[in-house]
Amino acid sequence: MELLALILIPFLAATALLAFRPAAAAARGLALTSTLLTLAFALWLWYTWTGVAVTGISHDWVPAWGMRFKLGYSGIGLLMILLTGVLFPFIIGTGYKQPTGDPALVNSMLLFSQAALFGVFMAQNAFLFYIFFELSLIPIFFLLLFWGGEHKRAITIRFFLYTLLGGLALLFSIAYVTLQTPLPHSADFSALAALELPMSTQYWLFWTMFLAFAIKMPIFPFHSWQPETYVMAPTQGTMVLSAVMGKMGIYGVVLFLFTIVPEGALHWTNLVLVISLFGALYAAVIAFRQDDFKRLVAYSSMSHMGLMCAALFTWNAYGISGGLYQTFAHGVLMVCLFYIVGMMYQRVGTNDLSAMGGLKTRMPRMALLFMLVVGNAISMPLTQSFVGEWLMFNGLWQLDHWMAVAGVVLIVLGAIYMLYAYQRVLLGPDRQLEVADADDEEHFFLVPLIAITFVVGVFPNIVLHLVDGPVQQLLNSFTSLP
Amino acid sequence: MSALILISVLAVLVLYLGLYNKKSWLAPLGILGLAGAIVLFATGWHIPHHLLAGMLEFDRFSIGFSIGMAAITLLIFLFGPDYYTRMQQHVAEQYALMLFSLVGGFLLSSYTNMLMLFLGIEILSIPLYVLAGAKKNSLRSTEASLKYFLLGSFATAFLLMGIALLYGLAGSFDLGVISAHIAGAGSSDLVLNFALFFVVTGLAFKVGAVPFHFWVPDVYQGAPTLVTTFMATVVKMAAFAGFYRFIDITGMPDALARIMVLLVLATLLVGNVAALRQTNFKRLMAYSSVAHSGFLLLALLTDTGPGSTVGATLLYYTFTYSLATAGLFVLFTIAKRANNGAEHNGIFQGLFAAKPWLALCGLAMFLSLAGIPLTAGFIAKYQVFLLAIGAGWLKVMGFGVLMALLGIYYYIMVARELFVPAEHPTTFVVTPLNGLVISACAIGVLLLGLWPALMAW
Amino acid sequence: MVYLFYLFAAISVIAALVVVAARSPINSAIALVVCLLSIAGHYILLNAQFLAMVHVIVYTGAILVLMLFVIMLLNMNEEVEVRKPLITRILAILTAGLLLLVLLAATRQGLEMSAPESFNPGIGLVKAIGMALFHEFLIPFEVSSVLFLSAMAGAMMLAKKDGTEHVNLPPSSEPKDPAA
Amino acid sequence: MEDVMTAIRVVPLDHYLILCFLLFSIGMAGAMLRRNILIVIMCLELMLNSVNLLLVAFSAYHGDAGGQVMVFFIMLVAAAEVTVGLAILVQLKRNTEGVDINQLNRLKW
Amino acid sequence: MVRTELLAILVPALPLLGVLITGFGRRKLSAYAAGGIASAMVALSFVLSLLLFLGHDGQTHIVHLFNWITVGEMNIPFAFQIDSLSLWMMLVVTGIGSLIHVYSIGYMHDDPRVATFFAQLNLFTFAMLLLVMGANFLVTFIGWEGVGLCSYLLIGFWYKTPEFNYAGRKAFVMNRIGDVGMVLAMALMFLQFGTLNYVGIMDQAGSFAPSNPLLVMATLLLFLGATGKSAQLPLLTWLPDAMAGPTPVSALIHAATMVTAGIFLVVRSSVLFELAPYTQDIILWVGVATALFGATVGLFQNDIKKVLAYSTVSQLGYMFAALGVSAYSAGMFHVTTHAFFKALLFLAAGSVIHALGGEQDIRKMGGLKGVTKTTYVTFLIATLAITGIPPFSGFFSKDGILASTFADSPLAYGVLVFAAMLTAFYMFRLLFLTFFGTYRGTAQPHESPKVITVPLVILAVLSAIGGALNIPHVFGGSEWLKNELATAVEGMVGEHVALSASTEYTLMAISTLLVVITIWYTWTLFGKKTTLDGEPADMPFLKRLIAKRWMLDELYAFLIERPYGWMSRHFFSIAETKVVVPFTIGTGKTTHGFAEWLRKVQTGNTSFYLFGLMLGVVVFLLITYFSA
Repeated sequence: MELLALILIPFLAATALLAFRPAAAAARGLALTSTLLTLAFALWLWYTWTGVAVTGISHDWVPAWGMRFKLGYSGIGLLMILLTGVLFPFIIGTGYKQPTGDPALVNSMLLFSQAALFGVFMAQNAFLFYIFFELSLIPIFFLLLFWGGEHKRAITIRFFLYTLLGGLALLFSIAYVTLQTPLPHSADFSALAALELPMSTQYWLFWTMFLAFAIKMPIFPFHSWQPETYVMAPTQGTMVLSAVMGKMGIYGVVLFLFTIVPEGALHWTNLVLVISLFGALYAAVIAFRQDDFKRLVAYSSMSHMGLMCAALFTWNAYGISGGLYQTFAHGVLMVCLFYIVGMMYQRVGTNDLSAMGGLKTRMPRMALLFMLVVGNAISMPLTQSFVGEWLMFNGLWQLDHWMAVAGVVLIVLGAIYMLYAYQRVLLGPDRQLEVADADDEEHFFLVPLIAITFVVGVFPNIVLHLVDGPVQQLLNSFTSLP
Repeated sequence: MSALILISVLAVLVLYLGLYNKKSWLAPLGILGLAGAIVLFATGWHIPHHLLAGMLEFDRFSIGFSIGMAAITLLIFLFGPDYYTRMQQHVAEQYALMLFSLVGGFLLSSYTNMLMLFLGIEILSIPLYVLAGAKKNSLRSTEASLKYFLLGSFATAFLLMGIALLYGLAGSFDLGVISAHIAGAGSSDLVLNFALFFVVTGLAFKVGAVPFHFWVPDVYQGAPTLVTTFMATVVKMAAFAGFYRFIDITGMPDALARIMVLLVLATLLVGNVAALRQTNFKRLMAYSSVAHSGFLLLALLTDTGPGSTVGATLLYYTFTYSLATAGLFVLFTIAKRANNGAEHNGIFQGLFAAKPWLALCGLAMFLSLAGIPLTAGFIAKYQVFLLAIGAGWLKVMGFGVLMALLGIYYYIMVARELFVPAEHPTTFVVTPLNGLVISACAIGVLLLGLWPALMAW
Repeated sequence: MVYLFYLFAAISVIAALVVVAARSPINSAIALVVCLLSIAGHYILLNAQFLAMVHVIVYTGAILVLMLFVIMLLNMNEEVEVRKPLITRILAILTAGLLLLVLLAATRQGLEMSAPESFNPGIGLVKAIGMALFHEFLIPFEVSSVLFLSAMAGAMMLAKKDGTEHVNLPPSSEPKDPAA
Repeated sequence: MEDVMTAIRVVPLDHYLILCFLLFSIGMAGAMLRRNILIVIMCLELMLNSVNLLLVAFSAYHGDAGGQVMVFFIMLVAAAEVTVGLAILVQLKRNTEGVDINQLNRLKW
Repeated sequence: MVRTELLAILVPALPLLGVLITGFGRRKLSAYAAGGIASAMVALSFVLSLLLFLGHDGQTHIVHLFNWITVGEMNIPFAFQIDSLSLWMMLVVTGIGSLIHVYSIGYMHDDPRVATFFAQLNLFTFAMLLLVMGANFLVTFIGWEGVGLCSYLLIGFWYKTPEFNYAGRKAFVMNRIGDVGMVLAMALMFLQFGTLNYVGIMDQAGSFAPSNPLLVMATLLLFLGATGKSAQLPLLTWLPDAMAGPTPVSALIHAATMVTAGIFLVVRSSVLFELAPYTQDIILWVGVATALFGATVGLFQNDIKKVLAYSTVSQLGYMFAALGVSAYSAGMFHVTTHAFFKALLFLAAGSVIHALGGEQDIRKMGGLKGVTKTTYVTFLIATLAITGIPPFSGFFSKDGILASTFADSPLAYGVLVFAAMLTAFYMFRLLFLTFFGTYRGTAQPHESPKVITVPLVILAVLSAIGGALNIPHVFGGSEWLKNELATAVEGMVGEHVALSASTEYTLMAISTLLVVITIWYTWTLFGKKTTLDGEPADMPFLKRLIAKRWMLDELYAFLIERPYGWMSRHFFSIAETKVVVPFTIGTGKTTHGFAEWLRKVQTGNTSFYLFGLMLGVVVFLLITYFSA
């Protein structure tokens, strides 16, 4: 029942917002309340986690096509649920200080997407997964289309089509594999995982599935929608996109590729590793000389995602656990960073880094917050990112030394661009810009998030123990491969 | 059969009422009759009728399609009184012609003899030729009518040539005999292949498959919106029912499959791509109709014999497509009136601000046409996916997926207009009945999307 | 008798060509009459006397008269039609020629049908047709009444003068495509 | 009816086919070539009649009355079609003072 | 045991507490309060360390706090290792650290962000303690990165000057480059040993044959990490720039503690290095080269702190040279004495700078010995120590290194002695120019307050007598420090200098003599000068090259910085905006173009439609015909 509640609470709240269009304060309050409720539920699930995958609801939908309304979660799913649950109150909270538009509508869109995201992470049926996968896109689409920045129409459409392309390829794959199951067909993940598809099929099926997730994350060279979309999108939209929706890609890789087409995935491992690591380096290099703060963060996000994707394909516990763990860390990080971008934009009126500088004198509190976030971004030990990156490097090393070198170089490049950005925003001589320091509300927003990064950085096991079991299970199934 | 007679008599009755200028009685009478027909069909559900010397057969497929067509016609009739408020003359004729056309649709869904196929198509088409030109003082309407008439007649000529050749080969018009002959003949029998192809041409013309689609945008645009609605929905359903009945007996020989694949590819491509640059809503819907024909043809392509679910898929697809299309055309009429007769996509602007419920209904219908999950359109497309993949048409399906993507693009672009604030103040006048029709369509589309089992048989 | 076939065939083809080629609608109509009459001859050759009769009555008696009537009504007997551009004509003829060629090529393969050994000469008679029509083909016969009704109603509706103003909207009343 | 038998025996079915295809193609060419809508309709009739002839020939060769019944129906339908077509034509003439097919150019793009 | 654990936790916890107090109270605390709290925390830490040290029983204690990272086979505990090595380093860090904290109270009290400064300084102490106390590589790495971050923050403490920020970033990034090696080494060792605990690794390493390629690789990667942190060639250019930070920072971080982390790491993993002679050779020569490099560049520097910075580089080179010849105790000994006298040098220099109101250029100093007496004396003691004049501490520690090197490689010994002469030259040049002659500046020099001079005095004492910690056998000593450390540093077991006592005496005599001659020569050059000649414009090539620090910065700029910036810009402006994005947009545009064309095909001409219809029929017929 908790599972259904996770979907229904935001959905009903969103519907209510849309139907009654309450005034700003009420709309925000309702949205925040509902996200806090879902957070409570998510935490409850986390608290009661016993290490055994849970199936909450299983109801026939269209038996002939293997469609089944089946909700549940494994440890990996729970991690994602937790991520969504934790981040959405903050994303909604962003609207208090950095309003996107009519609060009723904007929050309604956000809540719709939250409901769909919960669905994605709880779906135990490939078809259901796809449905939520696409549904999560629609509210974001409207969010971008109506409250985006420059060139919003063209960029939104490009983003939308690009992601849909992947989605449809995924649908195609789902339809294909469902038909391969014995009669009566079933699209349950358990049934699909039991399939032993011939190699020749797995070769191409891998790509039709991977396309969806590669675009969603995104990794090179499927990323061309990403930087512009992030730049154009309102802060809240960017947050949802980068912090949560990108993670659907990671989740999907584990859920689909590793269980349904493991041999195909194994076969393409090197190629995927090379493109994702190359993409990670490529984005990290680009980020250095970006003048647009938001675009810089966008490229940094892409760089991180590339590393995470590569880590997943290392086929060992460290890489996969690290990659999954990092989804959480990265999600929190992205919300922080984009919030800071938004703060700066509100104050300076532009995202152009060359227009900033020397602000530390005016906003010392902000500088401290930003430094703490930067610490996480450059994966200082005892922050969350470090644990994930360490695990990922370990996984990469176990697979191939040179891949690990390429991965580790990222921490150098990351330090280069993040510190440079920090310097360009805050350091240097005072330029006499009249800006206010971070106020209490903004502290209220950022401090908990930063606290999370430290708590989980010092005690990573509270997240890691979620994924440990499922990852071991995955690895066991790999070892039985020829 | 009784429903067939009922509708025919009903049409005559409506014509008769028209003589007495009882305009306000027409629609209620028609609706009553249609409801009666639906009931009659439904009571015959479990009884397989094999009727009258093998001319018609009312099996589940035909009854399902007939009920679907009658239901959509009913929705259109509900919209009729509002649409015809300003028209004083020939209203009865138009209702009657639609009913006549519907009779043709019934025949097409149930024929078992090529002669009935021919008659069915003609009964379906001839009233449409007239209806397309029903706005007598509009040149566009007349032009649409004439274009439809000319092109349609030529397509009929091809169909007849095909029927004649089939008759020459098999010695009978009966589908069973023809089927047996095709099964016995080698795949290299050129004349047979030509014959099949000619019949397919005639049918493909009706469903608007490329390259026989040229009439579609022009006629959809020129015809009165109500007629366009009828054409896009009931006629399409009927045409596909007829198409299916024919394809079903052929066993899809290689030569036919080859042609069908090309038809599918061309239809998907042209339908979806050409729609990208359309700004006139009716033309857009026309191309959308062509595009959907592509998917439906793909479903047909997989029909290789008994036991397949192609028939059910077609019914589901066409019916839900019709629901969405009908609802959107009603919405379009409302918007068009609010914008002094303009037909471009921008007329929907400001609808969300003025009538949020209607805008959301419109959104649901657009999403359904686009094939976004939780709408019926998605389930429909997914069924086609499953069929095509099951039959091994992977590459064609891959192409279909790409085209579906384009489809989503142009629907979404129009759907976006619903939420854009209007540039200048517009008043949308919605009668309760129209609101009901739109809501019914949208709810139907969502309901069927959430619960596709509603239409399984 | 066999020469009659070729004679009729020649007449029908030539007349058909004249229909297509004649510049005046009247001439076309007259050529069509000739063509249709020659086809009636074929019917008789094929022992379809009843059909031949109906054909003459329906086509030459009804349809063509209707056409001539329309020609007169619309007052276009004097009108000389402008020809289409040469390229269009060439393409049209080429397409039709290709169609013919490919059809003929198919027939060269031959239909697996030889002349029947025993021939029922009665099939073309009124009685035989009537029996078929009212037994086997009763349903189509009845259904065709619907067709006629609808055609009649439709034609009446269109042809009747309403006396309303003819409003011709300008060619393009919709605004420019903003994306173009 | 000996002559009929002769005709069928002596004239191969192929010849009927060829004749019909010829007429069909001519009709088709005419439809594309001519601008006068009336003549286009005539060409249409030509095509229909070629089909009719084919059906009658087949009917004779099969010794089956069905083909002739079909022809009967085709005639009915042709009559109905022409009626409607001419009605539309009259309508067009009222609106545009002409029956040139090129006048149908409002609806495009 | 419980006592050990509690103390071991408290030692790093106190500075962390200091961070929190001074950090959160940075608006409310006065400069003295903040400084006092911070200093007290570190001093308390020192006391506790001392307690631990005194109560130490020579065993290795693991203080297990909690399991940090547990994944699959990996279980990395958050644990401290208490043995003589870590204890010794803790003493050095907290001891020197507390002195410098106290000193900073006086030095920084005028700065508006003094509380922040102390918070960061405390944070540094905390990180450094984690570094030396970690029971496994990963915990050490926390400190490793932590000190890097603190270094970045403190170098850029005066953030308004872009050059300082640049220096901070440079330090951090160069350290990060070293960290690449460190991380990779850890990954390698984890794969090989299945653990990252020092104890576990060192136990298992014995089963490897010497020169095993894996060990060579691991040690090389570790050494790469060490070069970054300890400013060895080629990753040393950040250290001189790091002098941008406040002087206490230079003293604590960039002289006494953080930069010795690399040496600590190598000593910590001495077992591995012992098994990789190839790596040891590299370490030796990198150390020797760095010693020479630092010493040469030091010759022509005019910034008082820069001279000291290059001297630090040079001294670190000595330490690595010692490690390269397995003389771990000598290395550690030099770490200790260096911490004393280099901290003293920096603090004294800071005192001078403070006295001159921020002036750092030695050409604008001179004759200060009369004004700033305490500073002068302490500076002199430190200079004597660093140049290795007996009996000051530097003599003993440097001599240990030189002797060990001579046993291994006379050539290296020769270079190191030469570097020692250079050291003597530039150090005394510095001394003479600063304190002798006549004053050439404009500010009003004055002696610093007690809070500054007291630490100086304490450090001077330590610098003078520090040698007593490890008096070699030839002088009748017992090599106390060596014996103490040997309980923890297993690689030290094989360490003994295979030299006869006479050889050792000779070597000491030679180096001492050469140094004294150099000092005399320096006196002749600078000692009595009242004015300073301008640098001759036509310096010889070599001299110019050295003065420009061997062009190393320019080389990096040319090889790395500029190409990287170029890449960054052009990846974006070419690859991204001209290829990847246009490809996507192009697809859309092509489709739109095609759509437009298809739209126009719909000409509205019925004849054309007919033609299209029939053409379609014909084409399909042809296809059917030809494919039959």
